[in-house]
Amino acid sequence: MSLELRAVTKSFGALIANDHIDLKVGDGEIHAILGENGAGKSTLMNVVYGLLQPDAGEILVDGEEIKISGPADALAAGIGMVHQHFMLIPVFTVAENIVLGHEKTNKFGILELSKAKEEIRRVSAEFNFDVDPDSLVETLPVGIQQRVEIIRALIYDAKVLILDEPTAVLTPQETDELLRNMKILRDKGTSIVFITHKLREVQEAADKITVIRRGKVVGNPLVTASQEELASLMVGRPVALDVYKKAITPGPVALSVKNLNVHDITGRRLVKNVTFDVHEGEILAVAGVQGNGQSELAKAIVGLEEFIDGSIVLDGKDITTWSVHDTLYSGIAYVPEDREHDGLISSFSIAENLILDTFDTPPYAKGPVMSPTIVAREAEVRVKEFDVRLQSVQDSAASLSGGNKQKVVLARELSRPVKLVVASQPTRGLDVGSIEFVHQRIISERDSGKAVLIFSTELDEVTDLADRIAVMYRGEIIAMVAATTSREDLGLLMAGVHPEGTRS
Amino acid sequence: MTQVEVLSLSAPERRRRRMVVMMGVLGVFALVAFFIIPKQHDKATFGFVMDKEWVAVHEWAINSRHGSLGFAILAILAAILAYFQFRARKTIRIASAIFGVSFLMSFLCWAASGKFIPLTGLLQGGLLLAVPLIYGAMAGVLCERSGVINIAIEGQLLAGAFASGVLASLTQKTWIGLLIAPFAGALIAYLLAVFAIKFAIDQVILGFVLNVLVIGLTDFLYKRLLIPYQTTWNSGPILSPIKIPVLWKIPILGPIFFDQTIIVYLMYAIVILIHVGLFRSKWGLRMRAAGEHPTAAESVGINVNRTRFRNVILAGAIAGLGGAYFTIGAVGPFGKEMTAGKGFIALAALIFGRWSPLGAVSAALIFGFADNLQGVLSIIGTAIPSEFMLMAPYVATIIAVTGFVGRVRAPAADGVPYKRGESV
Amino acid sequence: MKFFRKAVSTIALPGLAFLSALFVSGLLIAFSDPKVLKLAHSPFKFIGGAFAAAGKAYLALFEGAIFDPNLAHPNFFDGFYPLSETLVAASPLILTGLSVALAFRAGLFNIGAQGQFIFGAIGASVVGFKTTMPVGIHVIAAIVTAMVFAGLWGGFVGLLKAKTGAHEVIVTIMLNYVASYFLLWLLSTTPFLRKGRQDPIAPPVKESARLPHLAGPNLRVNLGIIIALAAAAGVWWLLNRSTWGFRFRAVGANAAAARTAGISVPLVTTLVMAIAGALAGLGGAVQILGSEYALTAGAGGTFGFDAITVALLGRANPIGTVFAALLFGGLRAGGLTMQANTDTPIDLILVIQALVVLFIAAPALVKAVFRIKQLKVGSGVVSKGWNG
Amino acid sequence: PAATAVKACLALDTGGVDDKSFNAAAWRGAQSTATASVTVKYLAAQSDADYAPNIKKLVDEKCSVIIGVGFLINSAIVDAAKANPGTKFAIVDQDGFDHGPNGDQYPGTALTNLKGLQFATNQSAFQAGYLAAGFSKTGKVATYGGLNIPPVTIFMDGFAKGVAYYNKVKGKKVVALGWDTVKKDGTFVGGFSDQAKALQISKNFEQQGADVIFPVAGGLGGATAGQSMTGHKSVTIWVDSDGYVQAPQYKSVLLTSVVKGVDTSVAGVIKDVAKGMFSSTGYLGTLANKGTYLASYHDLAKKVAARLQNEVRQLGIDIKSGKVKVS
Ligand SMILES: Nc1ncnc2c1ncn2[C@@H]1O[C@H](COP(=O)(O)OP(=O)(O)OP(=O)(O)O)[C@@H](O)[C@H]1O
Ligand SMILES: Nc1ncnc2c1ncn2[C@@H]1O[C@H](COP(=O)(O)OP(=O)(O)OP(=O)(O)O)[C@@H](O)[C@H]1O
Ligand SMILES: [Mg+2]
Ligand SMILES: [Mg+2]
Repeated sequence: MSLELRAVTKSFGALIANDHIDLKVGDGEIHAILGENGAGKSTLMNVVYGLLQPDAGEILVDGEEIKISGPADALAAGIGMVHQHFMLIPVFTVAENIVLGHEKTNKFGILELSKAKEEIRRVSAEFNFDVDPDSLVETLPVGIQQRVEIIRALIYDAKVLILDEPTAVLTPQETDELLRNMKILRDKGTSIVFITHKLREVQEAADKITVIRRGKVVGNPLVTASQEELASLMVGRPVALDVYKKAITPGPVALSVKNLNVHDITGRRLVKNVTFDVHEGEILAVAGVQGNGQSELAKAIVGLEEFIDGSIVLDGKDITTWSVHDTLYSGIAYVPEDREHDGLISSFSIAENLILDTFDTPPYAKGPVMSPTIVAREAEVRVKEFDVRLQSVQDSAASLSGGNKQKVVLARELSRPVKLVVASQPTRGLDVGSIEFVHQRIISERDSGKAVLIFSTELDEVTDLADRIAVMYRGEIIAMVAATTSREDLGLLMAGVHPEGTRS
Repeated sequence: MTQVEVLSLSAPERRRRRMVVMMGVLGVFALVAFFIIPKQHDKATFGFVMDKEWVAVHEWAINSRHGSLGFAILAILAAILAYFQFRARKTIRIASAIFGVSFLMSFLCWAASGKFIPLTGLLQGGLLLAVPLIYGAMAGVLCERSGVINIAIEGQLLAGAFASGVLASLTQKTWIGLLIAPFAGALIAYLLAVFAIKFAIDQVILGFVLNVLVIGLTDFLYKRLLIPYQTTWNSGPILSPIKIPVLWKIPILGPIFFDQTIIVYLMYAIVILIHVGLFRSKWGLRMRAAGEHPTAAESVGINVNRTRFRNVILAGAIAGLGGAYFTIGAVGPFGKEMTAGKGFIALAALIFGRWSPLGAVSAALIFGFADNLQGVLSIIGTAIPSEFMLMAPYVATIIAVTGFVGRVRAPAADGVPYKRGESV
Repeated sequence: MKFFRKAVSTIALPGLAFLSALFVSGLLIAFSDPKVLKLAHSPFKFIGGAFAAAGKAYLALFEGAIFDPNLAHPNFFDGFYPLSETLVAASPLILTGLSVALAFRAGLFNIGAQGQFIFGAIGASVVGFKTTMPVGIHVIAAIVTAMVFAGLWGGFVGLLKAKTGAHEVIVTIMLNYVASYFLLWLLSTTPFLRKGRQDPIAPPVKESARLPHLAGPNLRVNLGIIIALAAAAGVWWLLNRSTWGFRFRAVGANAAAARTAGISVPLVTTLVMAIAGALAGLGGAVQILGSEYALTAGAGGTFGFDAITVALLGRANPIGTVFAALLFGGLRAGGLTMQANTDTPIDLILVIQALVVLFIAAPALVKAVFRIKQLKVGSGVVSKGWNG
Repeated sequence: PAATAVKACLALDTGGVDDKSFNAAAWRGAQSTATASVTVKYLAAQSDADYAPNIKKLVDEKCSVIIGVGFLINSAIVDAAKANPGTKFAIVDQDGFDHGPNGDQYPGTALTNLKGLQFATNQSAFQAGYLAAGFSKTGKVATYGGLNIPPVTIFMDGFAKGVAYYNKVKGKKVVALGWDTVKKDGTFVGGFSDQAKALQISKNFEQQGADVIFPVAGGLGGATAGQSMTGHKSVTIWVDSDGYVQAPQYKSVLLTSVVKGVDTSVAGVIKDVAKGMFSSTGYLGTLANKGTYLASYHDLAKKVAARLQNEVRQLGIDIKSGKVKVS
């Protein structure tokens, strides 16, 4: 089935998110859409899926114009979508989520889930997904949640499948798996719209490419185009994709973690006996598949985990039992993994978000009295420095696109005088231009003698940034390896397998 | 226990541990307060028979000290049993049930020293006082599970009470009152739905305003119509209790549950239907989806606002039916503001019960029982001032919420209007 | 042009809302008036009668809330007696409204202003009639006691929530009942009984503890309104210009992010409820020391419940709350005159109040009724549901 | 000579004109005086804060006499009476004395334009208690109130003491449930609107074996009478007014009523004003002046033994003469 958009336009107030966009997705092709953060990709797809109503333009399926006034129409037309922000109900089981909207019931109106569960198991097996239809969605790692979304689209026989940044939360293995599955689907005749910021994936899977910049289509490069070409087309300027890192000698130990255990409220031990040091002027990257205890380890260091034992020493001070406030003030910058939920207050202004953990210190406050003028003035400086794209620092953080939100968090955390930077998934969901910027910032922190602890599921990021790499698997650090370790070996370690010569 | 062991308790296990500790403390308290300290003792008499049940154990008399001691020991044993079950990582339901009954009996033996307590009647009364709360809470479940906050339960109950009282009076037929009550509740709910869903007014303001509106209108009509023309407009009949064959003869349980009016039987049905429907039916799945994550629901083709609209109206109908309890189900004529804040207690029961039907029912029953118990105790006489006795059900609710329930989570999108095409 | 638009949406919408409410209420008034209904046989007379009845009622509303020409001679100034009454009715409402609004901004739903108000009234009354102090100090002591009593009562709710997670809505609903029964009991104890009497009315507070009148002995308007306005300014400053307000708002807007940024959510919860309690208690003090003087079982009135509507109508912001409370105060004061001067029953006044609130709270409704397309309306939603 | 127009105005308390208790009775009394030259009106209050403004409105309207209904209105009435010596005032359920600015001067000073209307309802309630004790087959009778406040508990206290007096005279052990004369506390609904609760309290009394119930809770009495009608286990004694007239739907179960003559006394004040005979001397309604009395047994008369009827009548005479002390 083919999908065609003609002059689709959508604006939010003064902002034109989609400006006369034309797009043609042929039968059985994987069509990649590239663009900076905030370029309007998700908006466009939400219009196609009926979640947003376009201001103007036409949508054609198999050459015929159709009216999509809601997702129901899109589904009926054979359009399925896996959203950037998952459309799953956390308190439902996988099966309940999948049958929702297409429920089968017995004659008493009671749900019949057995058929659906069977289907889920079948599709899950076919694509090697390992999804249990009875598990509660909120307990699943994001990677699995994503598979649930894909299963849903497949079960309902989408002829056009829209995938909005599906790989942002996947591990390398999972990503490879997904790309392989996409090709299988394409070969069966499904058309796929594929949005991603990872150029490698585009080159590997896409048949056609459309690049969007500031709401307009700026080109349809060939899939043979180099990553540099694609990147500069997206951003509108040349981008350096390789990270330049000068060698420096690490200083004394800044952070020392010993025998750290973290439990969750249900008593499960998520971090097991973890011991490691981070030196000044060193980047330690913790690699691992999502859900192996990295998030909890990061939170434990900052003081956000309630049930911990072991010891965490920063600069000679035992901060194990300190409150979050005290650890942050003792010199830790913390970039949380979930910026929407933990990193920002979306109804607060951008300026206020930039002082979320420094609001009660000079120059923002004298005693209990805050100074809005100074807050705004400093905000202007920060957003310039970190190249945050916005209309006004007094706008709410909710108005920012994903990439710019992350820049706000980084701008806040990296402009404090600290000894240690703890960053979880610092570039998740960012476009190439922003990644370049963030990586440079992190390296300059290290160069200025700070200790940096990065948690990332992104192998490229890990190898690009790290001076040393720790690999976490099921709550334990199973290996501490050199930065030169190969992608393949890291991949194996992350799966819990020790390749030759990596045992530490 | 070492620290690590403590840490590895799951949330339900933590709650269980808290309950075991509470049981132990309360068991010892019972022993001290009801046996050791009191010096006087007399015969405590308990009555069981309400009607012609099968086994006619009419009365049971026991020396109050013996009774308090015996039941306190039983309570402590139950606490010990609970501890071992907790250690063995089993549920402690049975032990806590035994504990609850024993503690209560230990208390009652002390309180009824030289007095008579009709035990069956005490429980039956507790159930009856809970009836409007349960209806109100069920209305809350439907409304809030679908995403609309229902502060207007009070108004819906009152509207139901008014309509059923007046119509039953005009026609002198209870069934007409019963029939009309849901419509009155639904009418208020319709206003709630139109303003909350279509015009996206703040649902909390709306709820309060609707309550004031219903109170104002019914007060006005009461004064202008029901008082002057009392014999035609406000002399409604009362539903007679229906004995369910066989079941009503079961000792104790029979009179409590199966010798009731149709309103109570409908309540059983509604609770069961909502409980099953909410978690196991298409209707419930869609309702919960609309209340948890409307965009996700919309993204699979569900019309969120229509789903909400229908469930809000249905909720109002249920509350309206519950309102009929006040008039045709209890006293007949309508009385000014006769719901007396029950809608707000129902709201609290809803939250207390974590927005689940059975949870809300338990909360309402606890409240109803505590309320009736204080009433009975004030009749047989206590040393506590009546004002403090009247506080008892409210205080009991606070203790239960803080001691046994803890943090609750509302449906994620409860109270958030949904406008399609505006948010993703 | 932009200015014009803004002016239209800030003035026109509430204005139209008010007119709509008056129209609907006018129908009610007309149809509830037996004299008008008697005219039903002749449509013209009927419509005329309806207009006359509604007009008379609204004139009374105005005369009861703002200015009454009948009272204006010999002394013109006395014509403002109704305005003074409006301010007297509004003062405690401003304070309880601020209590609810502040809690709202911190993500807490304070249904307990009623109970907190009662404890404030108790505190003010006890100090007011039991103790003897110099003028000035006595008032301050009574007010401080009221705020401490009510602050503890409110803070207790916050503490319970912080420590056990008990939902503040349940706890405050229950505590309201507890507070009113406690008050009833207190009023039956010897220290609270007037000499020789058994009625549940405490002795009146001494002259030295009363809030001074602002406009002579004939008008009841007193320092309470100044205290209320100062409190509104204080809450505005606290929320918008202080570090504590930043913490409160952060927790209210996104508790997870606030926690991640090192803000102690339990501390904020407890503190906010304590401050909210103190504000409502201040309302109780103003009521007792400013206009009622003696504590009765019904001293709480419905100030705590109206406060919720007032706060939300004021969009949970201190300035809006002041205006909403003034509106309510005007409706209350005017409502009494409406009852006195026309045959409008007092219950209908409740209905009219509800309608006014409904229309004002629903910009979208007014837009739909008047088919105004181009006006941009804000969302009608202030509260954030049970999860804060 | 043409009578000068009299405007009689009532300031009601928050119970409102439809409280089926003293507010309703006062308004009934006032309406009964309405003639061509006497107009009557009332203002109801939504909260305690409304009393003073309402009374000021009545003063501004130049009412000839303003009657405050309910003890809560006392201080507002006293203040108004002091400020408006030209207007006549009366207050129900209070002495109407000026107790000084701090309210602690006892006895207070009488005001020449303010009349207190009080009722020794314990006298008739005492008779009712005696009657109930004599009428009871089970040896248990009961009373309950809306709130623990004097205008309510004075009935309950008189009732319980009447039962005790019966026991003393007859050497019986009839139990009066719901009021403890020593602790001065008992069973209360907690307000005047919760019908379901009142019903449940009545059922609880019946389960304790009470067969005569005396509710002192305004309109809530209907709940008890309704239970008497459906349960056939008890009879009800009505309060405030003659229930046989005011709540005829329950007449088959009303043993009698303990009448508080708010209506007649209010009517009396208005008529005095109309005749120019207003006096500020306080009024105390007693059995002697029919300001309170036990109503007729009406339909249940044949169920009350003639001897008991005679004893109750004699008891009334003895109370009037002071031979029997009721408190
Ligand atoms: N509901 C909305 N209201 C207002 N502005 C919006 C809304 N949704 C998106 N925008 C704005 O529209 C622009 C396009 O956003 P969109 O989410 O489509 O970007 P994107 O290309 O998907 O970016 P990313 O790669 O970060 O996901 C952004 O500037 C964003 O801030
Ligand atoms: N005044 C009303 N009376 C009855 N039902 C109403 C009313 N207004 C809205 N509804 C119900 O609420 C639902 C949502 O209304 P609305 O018109 O805002 O949604 P919509 O997106 O246009 O829905 P639809 O898909 O039906 O066109 C409607 O489908 C209808 O069932
Ligand atoms: Mg996007
Ligand atoms: Mg439509």
